[in-house]
Amino acid sequence: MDIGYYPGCSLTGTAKEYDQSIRRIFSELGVNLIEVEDWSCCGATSAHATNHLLSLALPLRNINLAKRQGLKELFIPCAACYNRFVVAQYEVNRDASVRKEIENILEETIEADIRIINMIEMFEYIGKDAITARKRKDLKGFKVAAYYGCLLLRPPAVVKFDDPEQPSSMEEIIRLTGAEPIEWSFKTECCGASHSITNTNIVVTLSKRIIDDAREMGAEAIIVACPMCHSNLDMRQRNIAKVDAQHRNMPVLYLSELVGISMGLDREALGLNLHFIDTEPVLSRFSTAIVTKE
Amino acid sequence: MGDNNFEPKIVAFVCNWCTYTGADLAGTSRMKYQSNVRMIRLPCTGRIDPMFIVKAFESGADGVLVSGCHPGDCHYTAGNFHARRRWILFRQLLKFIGIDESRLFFSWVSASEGKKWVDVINEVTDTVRKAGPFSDYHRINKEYTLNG
Amino acid sequence: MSSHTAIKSKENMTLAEEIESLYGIDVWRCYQCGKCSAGCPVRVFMKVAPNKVVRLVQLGMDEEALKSETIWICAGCLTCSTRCPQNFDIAKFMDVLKEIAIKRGIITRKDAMNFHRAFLKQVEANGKAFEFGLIRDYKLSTFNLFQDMDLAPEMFFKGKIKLFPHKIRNREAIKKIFNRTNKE
Amino acid sequence: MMRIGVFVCHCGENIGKTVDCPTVAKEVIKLPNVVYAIDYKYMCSDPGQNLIKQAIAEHKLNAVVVASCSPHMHEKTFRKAVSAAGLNPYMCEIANIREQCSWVHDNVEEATKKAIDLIRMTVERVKFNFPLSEIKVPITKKALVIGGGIAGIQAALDIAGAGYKVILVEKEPSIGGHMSQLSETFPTLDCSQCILTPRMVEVYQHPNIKLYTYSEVESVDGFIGNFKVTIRKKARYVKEDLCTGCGLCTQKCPIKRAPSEFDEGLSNRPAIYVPFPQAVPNIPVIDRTVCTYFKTGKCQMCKKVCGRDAIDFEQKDTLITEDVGAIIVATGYKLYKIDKKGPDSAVKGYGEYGYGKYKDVIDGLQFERLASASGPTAGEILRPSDRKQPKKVVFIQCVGSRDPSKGFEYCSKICCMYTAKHAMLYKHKVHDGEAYVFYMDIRAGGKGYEEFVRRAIEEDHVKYIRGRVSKVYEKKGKLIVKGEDTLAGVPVEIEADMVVLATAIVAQPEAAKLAQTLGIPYDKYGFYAEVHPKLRPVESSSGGIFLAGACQAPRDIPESVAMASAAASKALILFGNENLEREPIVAKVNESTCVGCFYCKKVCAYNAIEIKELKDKKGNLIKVVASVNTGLCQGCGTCNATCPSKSIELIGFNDEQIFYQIKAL
Repeated sequence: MDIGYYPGCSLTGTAKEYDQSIRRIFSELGVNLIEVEDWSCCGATSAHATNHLLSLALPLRNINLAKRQGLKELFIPCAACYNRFVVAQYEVNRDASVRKEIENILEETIEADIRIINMIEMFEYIGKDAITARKRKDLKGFKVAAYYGCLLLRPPAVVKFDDPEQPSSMEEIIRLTGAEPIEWSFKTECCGASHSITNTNIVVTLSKRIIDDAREMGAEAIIVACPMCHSNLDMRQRNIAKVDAQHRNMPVLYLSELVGISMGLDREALGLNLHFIDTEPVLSRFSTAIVTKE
Repeated sequence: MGDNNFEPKIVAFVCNWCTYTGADLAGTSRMKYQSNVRMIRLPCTGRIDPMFIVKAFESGADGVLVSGCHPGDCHYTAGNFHARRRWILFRQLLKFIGIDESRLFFSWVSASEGKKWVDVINEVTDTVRKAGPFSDYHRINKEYTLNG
Repeated sequence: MSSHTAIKSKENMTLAEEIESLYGIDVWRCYQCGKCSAGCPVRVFMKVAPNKVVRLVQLGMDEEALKSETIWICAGCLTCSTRCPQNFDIAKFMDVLKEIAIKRGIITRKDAMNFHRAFLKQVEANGKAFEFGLIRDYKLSTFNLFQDMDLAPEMFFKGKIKLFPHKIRNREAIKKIFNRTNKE
Repeated sequence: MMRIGVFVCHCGENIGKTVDCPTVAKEVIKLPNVVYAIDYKYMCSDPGQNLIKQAIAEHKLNAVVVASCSPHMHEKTFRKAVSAAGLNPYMCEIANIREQCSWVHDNVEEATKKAIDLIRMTVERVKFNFPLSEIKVPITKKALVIGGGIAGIQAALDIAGAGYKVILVEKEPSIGGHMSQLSETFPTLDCSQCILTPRMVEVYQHPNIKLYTYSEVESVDGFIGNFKVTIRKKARYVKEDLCTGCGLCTQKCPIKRAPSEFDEGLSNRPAIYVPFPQAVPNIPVIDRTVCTYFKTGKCQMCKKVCGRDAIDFEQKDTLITEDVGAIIVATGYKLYKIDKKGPDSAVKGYGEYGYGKYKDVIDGLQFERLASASGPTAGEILRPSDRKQPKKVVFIQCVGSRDPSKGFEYCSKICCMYTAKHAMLYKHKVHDGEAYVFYMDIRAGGKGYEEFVRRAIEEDHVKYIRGRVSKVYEKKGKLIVKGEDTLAGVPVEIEADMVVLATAIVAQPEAAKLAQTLGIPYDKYGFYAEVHPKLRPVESSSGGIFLAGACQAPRDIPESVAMASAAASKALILFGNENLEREPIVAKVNESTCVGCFYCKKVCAYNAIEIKELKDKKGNLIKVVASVNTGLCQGCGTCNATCPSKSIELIGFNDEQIFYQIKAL
């Protein structure tokens, strides 16, 4: 199965384990990820916070590249990029004058009918049976908190994905691995997103509340599908520990890593060694044997 | 273009419940408007047969106004809605016959809009006065034999 | 005060009129229920609640609205827009206010602006975000060189931060996009 | 040969000042067929009317044009005068030379010219008038009331009290409606059941009221004064004539855990049940979706214990037809249930409040049951999850109301009041408890209402916080309510033990279906539309069908009762006549030219066009034609304008009349 792939900037840098685990599990699942040729940045928060047109033009350039490459679906694992793409597509499809304006900027017509797929949808797309069929290890007893963050679900009228307040699609994927999603209250609460660098105290406050609730409700790890969420929740635990002496580490895993573990894949190959918070304490019990190695 | 002293004849087809009452209100409020309009009261704009309008032009009208209740406000639930649907077809017919459709006016005037009625009449009268007399009716008379 | 008055030249527009005509955001939809502020995850970091910023614009207190730090503290999480009973896109409203504030040179939170500038500078130059360059530029701009210094070496050794940017081939296209979207 | 008289009124100075009335009279007498014309100071006065009467006699007039004020003013007066002189009243027409001439123009010459034109046009029109007589329709003096809540009960009792028969149809097993579920009522805090139960019993015992419970209106035919109604009486599986209501069957039923509708799911009931102890009639029904016998074919416990052999598992739905002259619709409302909604649902639910996820997040009616002495907790305020007394309760108003994004744009009207009542009842029962109310505006515009809300705040110290809540979530056994006090401009978080949502009042889910059965309009929310929001608030646009209570819009009890009595009086006004008389302005079909295309039927908003089969003497079908039901036709004339073969005409406004009026321009 061929499918278009837009990794986005984070996955080539701070979130390279996300990219690594995705490539690893999808090759295992027989999915051929075709990277968009010469793709560029979506503009992220900085574009949409300061320049509306720029925030539309940058993702649409990539959509056009993908279309020209003959791609019909575009898998975007980064929730932030996913959101910018979906919003840009929505805006030009809704408003002809905006479309015209962007077409003038790009000097090309826009064909914004490509199907954009996020991480969870990707698993739904290739089929739950396919994932179950490749399962080598049952992660039974592994209690995890599914964390959606903001950008997979909002704005609901645009992304049209799951219930914006009580989502459940990530839990369904998690259950396929045998892991047990807990019920908790912060799955859609914001982690502070782009304030990571400018306003670290905001991120620390918000991330701490999320991690605390997950722990209180019995989670051993938090599962995410967004590199921004990951870096805020994983990396910023160092900062949390500085303000909260009681803080105990909470591993944060990408959904693709979790699926990879249930497939019995090598943890280093999945990039788990690249996390700031050691995942071994919660994963060692599932690692008696490595089934496949590249 | 037209003769300076030209006073147009305007026929207004109005519904009994909204516009006719609104025009009465203009009267009870002693508002003033130009005297060129002749009203024909019907129960509902839904009753207006497009042929009435052709007949009006044929009988010497220089402009025709159709006015009824606001959409959704019809005394008869949906008469004005059906009327509006008919106009879409009727405009084509008018063009075909050769009546300048710019001499046909539509408005919504409710029972409480005396002032709006005054404005509508003055505007229609001024517009038609500017357009000059409608003389094509002789030709229409010749080419089409109308009922009555 | 109404935004539905006759067309005015842009200079004479109130902020409410400007954001309606240019961005299609009608501030009169907001009936000040406060649900946006109630659910805002960064509300405690703000002096002026998000709903009050909308109120300021409704009242024509444009400068007060543009000067509020609130618009810069907004994390863009969209919780407010998602829950707004009046379908008022308050997150977009915050973005638009930032955009206008930048145009008018009213930037109350230099840190946030410097971050965005540093980020976009990298994108403009390379076509992609370049974290090392971003952090370098941002740190230089804030003179806060030592923040997060403890994290950097680990990032570097984990291969998460590269010292040199990865540049895309067609950087001309990106330049063009930046130039054309930056006019005015 | 037409002999027309024209009577020009000066209306004192009102017309005479701008219209030269004597000149008008002199001019119009020159018109063909006008044999008499006169002007007079006040045509509507007694001498003026006598002038008309005399002229009719002296000049053998067979048509009259009165040039005077608007027909909306004095058309009836002059038609009566003409009638008194022996002429058919419909041979009199009015030319409006006051409101639409003398009052709106200043120039005497122009106004006079216009008056002459208007009279000439009217004269031409009246030539094609013909005598008409009022349409008489007999009236069945019996009413149907749909819905047995407080509105239906009130309407039924009023009509029955006036001596007319009433059929009362209720779809639930008992009458009483939502009011029977309430604990106390605002603003007086009197016990709801105490004031309602006597009315329910009165309905049951009234000789003029025939009660069909567990029944629904299946179809309605006919028109004002002459409706034929089919009622589906659903199978109860209990013979009503044999059952004594002893209750043994309900006690012995082995199924005990079906959620009670009456207690809004806060308690359970058996498979064979009476909804509540004071139910009227006190006859149980079997819920076949949970009954063991219906599911497995075994059990029959109720049948075994019934001493009267009243259980009948074979019972079928029965259809009953009734003839009635008037219908009162009082089908009430539903409370918006805010469980998770499907993605396609128009209403998106309120996942952020956790209703359906957290047991202690309940809605207003559930709180009523908790507070009610007859409820699952015998009136003690105990939260559903652990039956502990909540020490901090948060009430959230406007859930689903005033919310075009997720719910409904309208204000549900009663929530401000019942929330104040709930908070007050809570404080009366839990003295050391704290009550918070999140509101946007307080709408307390009723007698004693504002005082009631102030009492809650000032005497019972209910804390009112202005702002909408954004989220409710559970933490350590508490419900965290996240809000903003928009007056203070500060965020607020309350750790509550229970949360009560004042959810929107919505139309019954089947409201649109019933409206189509009845042929009455409804708004986009499913509330039934009144003809005029101010002056005809309880009449539907279909003659003889009246509205009462919350089926028309969110209504509280006093309003529902007032509407019910108003609707009853409308029915009684109808019943006060032997026949229905109405203007003969109706459509009429020319059967010889009608081709049966039924465009008229498509455009008729009143379902007044029927399909008529024309047969020869042997009974062979010749053709199908349209036929007008004059009881239903309201005389809009849309059919006349639509008919491609000009085979249907609106009497009084037919094509000839209007064509000649135009021609006289």
